[in-house]
Amino acid sequence: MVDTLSFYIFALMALGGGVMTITRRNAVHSALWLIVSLLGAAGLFLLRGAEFLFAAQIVLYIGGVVLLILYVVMLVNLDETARARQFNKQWWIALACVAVVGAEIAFVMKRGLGALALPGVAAVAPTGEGNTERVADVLFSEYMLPFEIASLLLLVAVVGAVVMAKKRV
Amino acid sequence: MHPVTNVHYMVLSVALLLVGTIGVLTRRNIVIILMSIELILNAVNINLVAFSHHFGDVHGQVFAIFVIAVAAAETTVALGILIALFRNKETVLADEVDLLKW
Amino acid sequence: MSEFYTATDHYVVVPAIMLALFGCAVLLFDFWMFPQARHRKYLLLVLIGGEIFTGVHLWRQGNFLSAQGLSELVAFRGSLVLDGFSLFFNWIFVAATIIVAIASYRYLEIEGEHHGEYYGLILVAQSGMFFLAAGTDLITLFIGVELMALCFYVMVGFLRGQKRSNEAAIKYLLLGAFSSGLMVYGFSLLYGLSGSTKLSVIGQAVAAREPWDPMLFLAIATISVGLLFKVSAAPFHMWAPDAYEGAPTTVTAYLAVGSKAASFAFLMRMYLGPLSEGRPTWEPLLIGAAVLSMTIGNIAAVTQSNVKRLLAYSSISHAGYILLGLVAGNQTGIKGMAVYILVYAFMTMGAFIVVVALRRKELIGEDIDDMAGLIHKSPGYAVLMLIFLLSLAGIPPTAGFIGKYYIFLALLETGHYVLAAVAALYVAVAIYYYFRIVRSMFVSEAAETPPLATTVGVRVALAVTGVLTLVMGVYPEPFLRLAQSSLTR
Amino acid sequence: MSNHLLSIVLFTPLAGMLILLLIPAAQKNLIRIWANVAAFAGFLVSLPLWVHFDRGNGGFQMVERGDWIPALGVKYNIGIDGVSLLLVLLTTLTGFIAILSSWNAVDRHEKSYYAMFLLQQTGMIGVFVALDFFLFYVFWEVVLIPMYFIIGVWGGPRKLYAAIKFFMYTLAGSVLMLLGILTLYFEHFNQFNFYTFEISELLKLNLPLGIQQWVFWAFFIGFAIKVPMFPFHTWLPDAHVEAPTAGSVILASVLLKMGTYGFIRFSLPLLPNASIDPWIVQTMAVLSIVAIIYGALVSLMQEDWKKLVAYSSVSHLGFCTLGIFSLNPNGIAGSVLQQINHGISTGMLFLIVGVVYERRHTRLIRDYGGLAHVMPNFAFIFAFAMLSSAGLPLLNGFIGEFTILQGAFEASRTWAAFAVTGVVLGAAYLLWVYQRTMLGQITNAKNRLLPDLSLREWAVFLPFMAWALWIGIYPKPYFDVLEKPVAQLVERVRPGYFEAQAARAQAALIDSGKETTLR
Repeated sequence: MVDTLSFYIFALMALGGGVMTITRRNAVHSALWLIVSLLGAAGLFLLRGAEFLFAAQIVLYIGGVVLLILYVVMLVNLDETARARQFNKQWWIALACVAVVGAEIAFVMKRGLGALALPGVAAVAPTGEGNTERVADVLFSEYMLPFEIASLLLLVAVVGAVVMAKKRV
Repeated sequence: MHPVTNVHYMVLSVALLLVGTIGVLTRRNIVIILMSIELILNAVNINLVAFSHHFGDVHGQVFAIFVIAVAAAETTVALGILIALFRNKETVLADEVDLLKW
Repeated sequence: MSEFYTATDHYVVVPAIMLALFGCAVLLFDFWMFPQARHRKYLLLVLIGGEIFTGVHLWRQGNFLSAQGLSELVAFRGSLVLDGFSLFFNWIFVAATIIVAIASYRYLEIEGEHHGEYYGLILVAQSGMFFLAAGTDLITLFIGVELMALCFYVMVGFLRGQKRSNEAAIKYLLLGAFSSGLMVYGFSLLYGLSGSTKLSVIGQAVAAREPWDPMLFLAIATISVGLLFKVSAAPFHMWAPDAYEGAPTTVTAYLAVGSKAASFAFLMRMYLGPLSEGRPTWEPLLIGAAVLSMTIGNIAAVTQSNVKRLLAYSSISHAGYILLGLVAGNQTGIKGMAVYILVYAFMTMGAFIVVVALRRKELIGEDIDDMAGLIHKSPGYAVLMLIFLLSLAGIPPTAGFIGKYYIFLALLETGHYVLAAVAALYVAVAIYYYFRIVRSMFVSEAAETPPLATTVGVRVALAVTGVLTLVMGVYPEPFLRLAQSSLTR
Repeated sequence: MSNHLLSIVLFTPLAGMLILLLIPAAQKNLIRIWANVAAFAGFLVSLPLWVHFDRGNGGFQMVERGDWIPALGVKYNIGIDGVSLLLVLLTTLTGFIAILSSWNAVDRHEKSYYAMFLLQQTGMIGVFVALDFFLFYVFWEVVLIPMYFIIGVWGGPRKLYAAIKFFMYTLAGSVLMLLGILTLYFEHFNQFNFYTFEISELLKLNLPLGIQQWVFWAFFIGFAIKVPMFPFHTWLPDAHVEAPTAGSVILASVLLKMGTYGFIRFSLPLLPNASIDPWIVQTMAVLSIVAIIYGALVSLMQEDWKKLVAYSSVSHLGFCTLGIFSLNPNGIAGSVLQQINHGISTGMLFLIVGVVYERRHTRLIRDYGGLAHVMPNFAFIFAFAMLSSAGLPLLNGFIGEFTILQGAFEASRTWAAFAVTGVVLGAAYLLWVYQRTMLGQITNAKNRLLPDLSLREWAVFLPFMAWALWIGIYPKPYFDVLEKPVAQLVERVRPGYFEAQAARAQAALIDSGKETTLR
């Protein structure tokens, strides 16, 4: 019961925050609503037993990414932007997307929710390890290669940001 | 109340994907477009975590970590380019970026 | 070597490590040791050194496979594979990187940009391509494609003093990030369908679902959007003309060849691997995308006056032709895709390098009119450009014809007569806009312009691409054997 | 030597071109001389073909065969039969004459000009000798590129439009033809389990009528655009009018024949069931007759001398296609001969327009008049060419048209009747243009001082005149060369045709025998 209730609260935060993010006039407000949405998602992670990801979401995503965005929003002057027309003329594409998803939902309705069933799983013996240990285990065994590539990815991001942001010599 | 199932998570995730997509396609402000992309990535992560829970393993969670890392890297570079753009031309509206035909 | 990192793992991944290490080496050397302009050429030498190492390793890997009689060598618990397919594409990447790099030197000087970061990013991007060609795990592929794309976002915006370049970069990045967001959403659904990120496991799970399963459909749709975006197929092509035009021309060449070839490798891995059982779902999508790409690419190119933009549209239409190979989906079609990508790589690079040489200190040199009378000023360049354009159009005896030949044959074999006729007729449309360039080069009177910016590197790059474009047209036998051997598993 | 004769003929112009490229562009006279030498050499080496040709053999001769792209089953396979022999000879001679005629006409970028012509020579000869479909297609397309440049660089005021139109039309046709070729290739693999493009292998195919019809139409578009047959002819007037004189000569004399040759060599023997399909035959005949009459009528109304000649080509080529689709020995042999004749006469007519154009830089008929007074030799040659084109007995055109009409008559009296009106109209527009330009008083003062033909110009016309007379007076050698291959072709398309003919002749003989005995 508590779980169910918290799911709806967090889901509302995630979705409502998302809607507010994309409709705010002021980018700073958008960023603040984005934080709400991300917090909602983090709560959902907790509900689904992903403690490590919950922490990563808050520290990395909210603490890192959104702050970075906020920083840039403050850096570039946005007063004028806030007064300008906010939406471009591609609304019809967006409408088409909504239509596609609507069709998809209608299709699922017709088929019944059974169509969304996931494959069954063999019962997994509880290992007794905490979530973080298990994540670490998998990350450094099965997914060591992507982990290494990700380091390269972050290096490129740093180099890229430096290249882009430095003044012309 | 019904117990929460994977279907709940999937519906939420599709909804968030939709919100993000609409944001990308309709907003003019580049920063807000970036935020919409973050919403899409969050929809992905919600999916991954829910499936991960269903399968009782942590592969999905590990995937989600990578998604967060990629999001961070993309944002960093995007903001770098944005600053360079802003230096040359004081706008962050996507369709005022019009030297090249959109 | 621990159980986490076995000798096999090492053996398979070595080319990528080499590329990443040399990429870092270039960055470090640039930072510490070679601040002066006169040392810049050593950076290029480091890059070429890295490519030679990579090439040697690829060669040894190929020999190893054939000596052991193995069709593939799986590493990292099924995350990475060494097979003919990955080797074939990696050879293309090596060739593309060397050719682009040696043609870049003078261009960077004229633009007054840094060499170190440029060569470093090229190498790291190539390691991303490696993972696209060799990855067999969703996460590896996703990180690989992001690694490559991130390098390209930066490289497209490399001329950060120019608004054109900034804008190209930001557009490319926004649309790129959006499409990879959609793609990874599809990946998450695939994980949900199968409980694994390994392509082989996913393939079985996909086969077990009914056709038109809603989850599978959403997964295929979103993944297709991402993949079609990466290969710049219509209707997800909007970024290509802008990115191609705004980027430094050498980067455009690399984007049009390296990134595209890698993305097609990725696309083939996905559609022919885990998604092959979903063919009824994605085949109509691909047919639509292919026809639309050929239409938009060929029609829009007609009105362009900027050569880079024109070639961008032409590359969109080429993406359409290559996709047709997948639509046919038989042996001929798959082989045709490989052959097409191979010939496309060289002819496109050649055409862009001619444009690179047209960039002078005082002249942007990207307009069709800037080529006026090229035959009188630099006949060699004009003739080479003619060869590239004929090849792009698919006129025998140039390489482009062999690519089109396979695509047409595959379509006829699988009974797609109408598609074949449409694809064939667009060849005649294409000749119209390619020959606008030819007309400018050969018929228009020359204007007073400074001499072309040529270096040994540009000449070598053009000679290699030109000779290969002709040889692959006149005597394609060895190249066809290469494609054949890399695709028979 | 002799077993590589055909390759030598094929590659002599190409070798000449490669050497030409080594000559510095400033040495204009050297370039001209070398180009003429190379083209003349190309003609000379082709003469032994005529001598060594075995007239009793209906198959391919002087065949050379080797691997080219084994992975695709493509072979370097060349050889000739009577039909190709005549067309190769026409190509080598016309190529030489075209190059000779350009001596003064071309005054810029001479090196590229001659290089293009020599390259084109190899391409055209290749089309006529290739026995591998892939090889054929490569040569077929190779021809387009030099012609694009010849029109586009050295052409008239609307040269760019004409050149790209020519290129796009023919390319659109040829890619569809390629689809037809690939279908045959693939069907052959299905039936025999190995890939090949060789004509001799593809002939063994046994295709259902439906596929044959589709392939026929694919081929038809490719060949018909080249010929050009009626609805596809619109590129031709533009290309001919804008091309430089030598380009028009090559275009009319040789390039158009690639289309008719394609019908004879590929469409008929490879797709015999489609080729005798009544509906297809009717369509072909109607299109041919429309071309004959339409071409002649449009010629009649032209103000522009060169355009008149161009439209007359449409009309004459209509005879050729009509002959082919009469599907009997007379029709086909006449068609081949008429192709040669058209090459000779129309080549001459274009050269004639070129001669006055070089002097006056106008092609409008009304700017001339009474030229016979100042240029009597020229007037004589024009009269000769005109009569040859109009089909006067004792000249070449007569033989060709007459044989075609015989063939058409045998197939259908209606066709023959319509075709005859074409002959009449042909005589009308040719005589009228002759009257307007050559006869009467000199109306334009600028024409009073025109010089008559130079020695070089005589040299250009003489070979054609000699050949026209030879065919006109003694055509037997040509029919000898054509007899076997044409008979083989007819037998392939209409099995039992000759037996039926013989039986009918026998019956007629018996009938007349009966009559005599009764009497």
